[in-house]
Amino acid sequence: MAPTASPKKIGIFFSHADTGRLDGLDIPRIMAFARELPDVAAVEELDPEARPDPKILAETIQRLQLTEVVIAGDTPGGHKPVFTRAMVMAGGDPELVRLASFGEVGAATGAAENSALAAVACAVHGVPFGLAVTPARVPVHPDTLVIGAGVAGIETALRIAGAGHKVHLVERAATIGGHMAMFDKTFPTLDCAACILTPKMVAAGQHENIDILNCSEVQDVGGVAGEYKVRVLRRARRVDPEACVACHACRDVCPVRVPSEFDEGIVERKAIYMAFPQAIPNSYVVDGENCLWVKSEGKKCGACVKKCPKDAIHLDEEPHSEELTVGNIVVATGFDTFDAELIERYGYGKLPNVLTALEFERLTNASGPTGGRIVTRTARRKRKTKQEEWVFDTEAPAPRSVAIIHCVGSRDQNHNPYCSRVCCMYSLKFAHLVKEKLPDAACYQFYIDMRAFGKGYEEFFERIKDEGVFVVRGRTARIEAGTDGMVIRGEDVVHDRIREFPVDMVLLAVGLEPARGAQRLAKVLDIHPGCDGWFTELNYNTDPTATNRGGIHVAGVCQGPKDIPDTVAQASAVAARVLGSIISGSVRVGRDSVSPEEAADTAARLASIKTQEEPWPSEPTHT
Amino acid sequence: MNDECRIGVYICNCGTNIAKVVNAERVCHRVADLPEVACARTYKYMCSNPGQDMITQDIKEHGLDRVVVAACSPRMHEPTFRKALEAAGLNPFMLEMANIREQCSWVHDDPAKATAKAADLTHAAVRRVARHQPLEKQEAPYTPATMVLGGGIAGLTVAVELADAGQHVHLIEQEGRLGGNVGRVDLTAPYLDSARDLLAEKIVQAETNPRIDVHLRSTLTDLQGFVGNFTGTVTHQDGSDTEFPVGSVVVCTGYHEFDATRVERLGYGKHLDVITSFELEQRLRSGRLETADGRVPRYVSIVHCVGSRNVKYHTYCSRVCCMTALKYGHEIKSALPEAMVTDLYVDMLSFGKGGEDLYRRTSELKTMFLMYEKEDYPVVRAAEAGDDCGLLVQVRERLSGETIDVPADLVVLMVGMQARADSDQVARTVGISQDVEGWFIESHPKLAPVSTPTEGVFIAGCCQSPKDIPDTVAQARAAAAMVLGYIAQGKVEVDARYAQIDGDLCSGCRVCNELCPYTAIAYDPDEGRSDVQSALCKACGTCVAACPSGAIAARHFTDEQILEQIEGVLAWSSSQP
Amino acid sequence: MAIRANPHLIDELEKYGAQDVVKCYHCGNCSATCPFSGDVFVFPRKSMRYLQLGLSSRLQGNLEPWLCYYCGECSEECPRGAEPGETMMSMRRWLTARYDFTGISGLFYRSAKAELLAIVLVALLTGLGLTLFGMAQGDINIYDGPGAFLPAEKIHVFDWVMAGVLVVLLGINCVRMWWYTVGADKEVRIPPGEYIKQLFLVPWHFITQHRYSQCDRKQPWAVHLVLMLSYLTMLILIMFFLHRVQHGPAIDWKAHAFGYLAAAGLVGTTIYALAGRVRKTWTHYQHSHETDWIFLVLLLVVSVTGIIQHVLHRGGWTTAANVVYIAHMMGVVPMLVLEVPFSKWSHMAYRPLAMYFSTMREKALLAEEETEERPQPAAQTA
Amino acid sequence: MEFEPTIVGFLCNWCSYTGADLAGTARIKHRPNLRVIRVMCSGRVDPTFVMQAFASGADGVMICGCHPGDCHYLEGNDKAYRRFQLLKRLMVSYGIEKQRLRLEWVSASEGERFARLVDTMTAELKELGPLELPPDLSLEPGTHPDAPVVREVTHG
Repeated sequence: MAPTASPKKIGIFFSHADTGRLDGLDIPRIMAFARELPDVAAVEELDPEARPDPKILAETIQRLQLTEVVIAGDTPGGHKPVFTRAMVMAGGDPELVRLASFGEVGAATGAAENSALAAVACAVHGVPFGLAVTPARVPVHPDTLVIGAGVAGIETALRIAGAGHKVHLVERAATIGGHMAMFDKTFPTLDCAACILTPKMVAAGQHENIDILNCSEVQDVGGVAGEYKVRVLRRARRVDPEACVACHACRDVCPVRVPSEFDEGIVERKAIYMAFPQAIPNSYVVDGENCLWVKSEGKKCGACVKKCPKDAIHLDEEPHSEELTVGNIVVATGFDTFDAELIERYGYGKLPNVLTALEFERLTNASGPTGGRIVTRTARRKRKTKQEEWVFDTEAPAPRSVAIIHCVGSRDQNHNPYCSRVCCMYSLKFAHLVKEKLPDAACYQFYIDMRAFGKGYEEFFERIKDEGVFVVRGRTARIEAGTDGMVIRGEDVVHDRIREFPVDMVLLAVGLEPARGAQRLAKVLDIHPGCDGWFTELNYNTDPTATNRGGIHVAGVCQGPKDIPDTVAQASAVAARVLGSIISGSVRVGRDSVSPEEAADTAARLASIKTQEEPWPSEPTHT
Repeated sequence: MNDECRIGVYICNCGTNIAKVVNAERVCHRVADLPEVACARTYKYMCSNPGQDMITQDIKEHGLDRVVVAACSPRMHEPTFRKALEAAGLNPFMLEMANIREQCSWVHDDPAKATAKAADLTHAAVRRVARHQPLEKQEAPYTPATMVLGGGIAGLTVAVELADAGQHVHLIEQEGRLGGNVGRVDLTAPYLDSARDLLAEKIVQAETNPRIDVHLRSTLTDLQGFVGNFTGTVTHQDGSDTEFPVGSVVVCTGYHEFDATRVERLGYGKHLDVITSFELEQRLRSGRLETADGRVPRYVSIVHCVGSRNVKYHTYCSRVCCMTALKYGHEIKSALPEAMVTDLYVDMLSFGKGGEDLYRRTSELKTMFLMYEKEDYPVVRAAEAGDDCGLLVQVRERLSGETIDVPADLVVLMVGMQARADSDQVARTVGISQDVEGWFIESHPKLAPVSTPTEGVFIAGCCQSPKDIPDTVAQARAAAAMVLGYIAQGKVEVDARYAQIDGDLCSGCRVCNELCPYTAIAYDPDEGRSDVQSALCKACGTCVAACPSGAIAARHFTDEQILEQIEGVLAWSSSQP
Repeated sequence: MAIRANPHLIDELEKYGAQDVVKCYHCGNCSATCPFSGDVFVFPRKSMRYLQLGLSSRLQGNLEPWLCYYCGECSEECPRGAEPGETMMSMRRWLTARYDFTGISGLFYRSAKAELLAIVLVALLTGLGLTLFGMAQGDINIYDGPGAFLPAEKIHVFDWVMAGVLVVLLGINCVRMWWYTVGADKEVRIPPGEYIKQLFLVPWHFITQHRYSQCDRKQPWAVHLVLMLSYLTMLILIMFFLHRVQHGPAIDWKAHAFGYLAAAGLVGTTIYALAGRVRKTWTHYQHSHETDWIFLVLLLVVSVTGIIQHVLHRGGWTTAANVVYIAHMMGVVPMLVLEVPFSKWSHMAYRPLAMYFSTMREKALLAEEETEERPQPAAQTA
Repeated sequence: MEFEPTIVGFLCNWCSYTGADLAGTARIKHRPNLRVIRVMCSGRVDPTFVMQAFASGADGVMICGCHPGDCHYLEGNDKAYRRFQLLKRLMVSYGIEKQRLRLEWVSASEGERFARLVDTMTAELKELGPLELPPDLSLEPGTHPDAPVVREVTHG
């Protein structure tokens, strides 16, 4: 240690945050470790119940003659202001109050306890964690695996492939594109999603460095950082994408009709189908669950095989798994939407004209079932079974009034406590589309807080209001079937009124949830899913795309809800990390491998060579 | 008409997709008679391997020098057939496709008419391909060094990211220190991590990394050249200039905070105890959270959207203020357990990860939230004698419909972000554009959020629009990714399809200079004519169409080629088959 | 004129049981969920707002808490767990304290100790008083008739005196309630005629608790109705038919049938409520304020001692009957003297009055709005 | 036999040509009278192309580009629009009905719209009948010696 004028006396205070995320940590062990560190004069625990009182703390600091204070805990920052004040009251230097934030260094679980120890050591020496804790670099395999081929996955893949490196793009579905392919327009510029995405999809499909593994899922991951061995399950497509020329002969003869996932079930598809005309690979695929031939093990049907002019259909194709070796893995599994049926009072599933956001995206899409006409669902008798079904008929009457309800399943402790970040804006987009296509229709927005935060978003909100959309600040309570259409009841908070009026169509701005299987994937990859199921980034601020494992990155919504621009930015950000590692030929191993002792030594060394002026900038004189 | 050329025409049946409606044989016969056509064939699936082999074979055997494929949309299989040509040692640009599936057989019922149309399209393709020239993909070297403007969190991230990948970076900072606005913040929302530590980490990394040259008190005064081959002139404090050859420039010039004095009602500058968020940060950090006369405040009032979401000042939302305000709620309660915190907001934009949770926890600390109408700012006035507070904030509270006096000893104004005063200067220097609010405009918000119309110039962080630290870092990394993309290739590929100016024909009228959205055309006053910087050209052809003297040619979309095509589609249309 | 926000009101209401009101972010879900909030009275959100901002003056004039019967749906659907139902409950407690001119009510609600102490005190006094009085009167072994230890006729005089005192106390509080909620309000003028026309509402709602029956859930209303009617029956029997229920040993079925039914009703409902609060069966049983427990326990004690005393009396164990009677009265007197004017029971007056006032208020407001017709949502929100 | 007009269509590569392809993949039937010529951007369409098309026998010309604001090249479609206005006046001066030239915005997802446009224009031209060329334009193919010079209105 560099000799200092007055003897250093450091006090360490452990705070139990209300989050309860520290349960996994062995606090006594950490405290014991802290006592052994140089210049540590006192190690105390703060009362989790009471809010610390500055006067008492000041007395403590004086009693123990502390010159420096370290607050350790899950989110110790919550106590920094009071300690800083106490320090001043005790005549100390406020700059010498430091944090050892376990949450920040991902030490929420027992597995990462070493990070917690290291964090304490770094704080004691006054050296930022990131400087002292630098996991070793290991050689990296130049290939990359991208899991999930939505806009995030495609963007990352294109960036890396564009730089001349191999990318395996694994997608669960039969086509790449993800949710964005389903959208009609994108906010706030209102340019069509297809125009933006399809070129990217085609580029990805034709890129010699991108190997698309559709109908595939990552089964398990072995190996070590820098060289992961990934086993990918390739489910049977039953149609050879190379041979298929996307003529629809097979589709026409297929007798099975099932709701189309791509169209959110508002139209039907066959058991042999192509999700949408621009699907990549541009080839048909057989849905094994519903194909008669597959279900009857070859006893029934098989009409498509006979019809196919290119003999591209092999109904007997078996799934197989493939072994890949990659240096970096990018997780871009995106999201699924909240199941609106969980909120009974909105009547989704019972009232035919209560639609979810994605259903409306399909309905209003120029390539959707009604060619983009916004119509109400009408009843129709099924030809065969004679039973009634509700369908979107191009000739059906357009809704005279549309209500859009925000925060469905979001910001609600009974469902998802978090904000889904995109709903406000896409709701405004919907309002615009309604007004554009049905100028006479009344359109209502029921919102809690209008979160128009991005570039041009607030302006878009103003524009929507100018277009004559009624924005009601208040959450709708219930939707019930009325004499003609439905009756919606909600409070108009700012006008202190209950609004109860008939509407023809209700759009539920359903929130986002981690994609199905994200938890499983987290286990397979051994990365942390956060409390809400979104993958935990290595550092909220400085490392929003890395994870606790070296060479494994997260991109896009699977890390937390975000809109397309932010997703694309993050996706490219990941590419930077991957390319960086490939170019430099090495990748850092995960932070779970931190050795606290090592970290302590490094911190001590850095502290001693640290220049006299404080490492962080002081308050600027300008502005 | 070029009679020397030997063209092979291949008409695809695409199973029955084309043949069902279009009589491929007939089309084949008609084009076969054309003088420049050496051979014409039909096949079930041209795209299939046998189909492609057929082409390569013919090229070798019949010595074809040009190929027409009448099949599906070029958007689908042009790359496929270009490969086939290359395989046979032909320049890939000697191919032309006629789209007789998507735009013919699939959309028409009448076989006769469809066949006629298919023939026209194929004929046009033949006429066009006859005028094709072999084109070579152009390449320019890429200088691996990168220039980063601005030493804030965005700039630091870009620099460290690139340096970690082993690349050289020139980090240009106007001020005498690195860190930018984050350096004025103590804790970050929502987890109250130490902003000082995260910044210290980056700064030390930047200062100690030999690959990063930090130039403090310096500004970029001139930028010449094009992607991969820029020369940036940096002027230092002492007036001296240095020139740096760089491949790319990343602009991370950040923001200024809104000047709160502009909103009179809030009394900033009038009442000493009305302070800005940055001033509060300073007081929190120095452990002296006191009023001007050194009292411990009992009531602290936070006002959101100061200068934001307001037509008079800035229409946009500054994106970070709400979260920061909630963070202050916590910090103030921590420093002053006795104090009552009131929070005057318009909409609570706690949207990020952990945001809603922070909002909930702040409410549970008994922060009093009052909602005011957008643009209807509260009025701050001195309290009457005998009041237990120094100031009163009068607000028309929307959730109760009442006009409320909020007691306050300290009023904190959440000042929004605005474009830096000198941003237009930066924009001019590096050749990028700004929106009405002065933020730099990205090429495309979704396709290319960090690129600009000037290739090789990227923007990241708050200079593009307000954003919080994670989003800034993500964008900075995205910019780094773009740069690394170039570096990985070591060269910039210039699309073979670009505009060329015939110096002899150019009258120097400079119409094209103004038109080019990529400023790829420069006027050379000495020569008295304009010239296209091929590396910058995106081959839209707007200039070509505009050139009054027809001096500009769009390679692979030349006037001749298109005129031939026009001739071609019309030649037979008068005579119905 | 601006009203001064008072950040401390929340702390005060916490003592009355409002724990989670700070969590509310005013999505308006509760108000829209409540079948009772309509054109004029929109609640509970608005009341919660007054509380959050500490607008005591507004809250004091607020009739809404009395219009809520705590079916609990709002609390169940609240996205923030702000417990609107419980908050309304606490506001009723707070209002009760506000209406009470003596300030005793507030004291009781804020500290259970104080209330318990008072109860014990009054109980002891009653016990002592009755014993001494009995001693002076006659023989502890004689229940009634000549030389009875506590002759019914004489006790009955006490009953009437006590009743009178209670009516006066409660009456004054009711007037205060009127003043806060209707009288002081200059904006809404209620024509005097209305007071007569709507007066019937008070007994009507008192007897039927009609509004309570309008809740989506009927059971809580049923339970409450039984409890109330049983209690009322007892009151009437004792006040007006004492001679028929007192004299024995023969059982006068015409009177006693009512008595037994009422007794059963009281014990049944009280136990149901207690069990419910222990097991937190209903949303409105989730949170229990001290006063809720005291009230129920007291009621149970009174009912049970009453029954025992009756059995002993009819069984001819006169001495025991007299002793238990004193015990019984030690429960009855504090219950009536303390609970009726100052605590939970006062709502038997406030609720029907609230119905009465609110109906008149609503009519008046709507009448006003007829004149300056109400703006449409479009006009307001666009 | 009935007159079948021939229309030359200049479609921008990024939106309109893709939209036309979508019409195909979605099998949206329309009139076979359009002959499509692919250009990188509607801004590329040189007035001489249009005049040439008329000169060599087209009865109509349709230029399709990205919707305003969507242009792949930022503002090419704006340029096209301004030229289109000039062209119209020019055509009229040559005695060509202005209905014979159309500028339409077709996005990559508007296959349906594209098909309907072709139908409507075909129908209109049938009404109008074959194009009677003014003598001074009916020269042999190739650019006209005194072909009109259309001055570009520079941006801003």
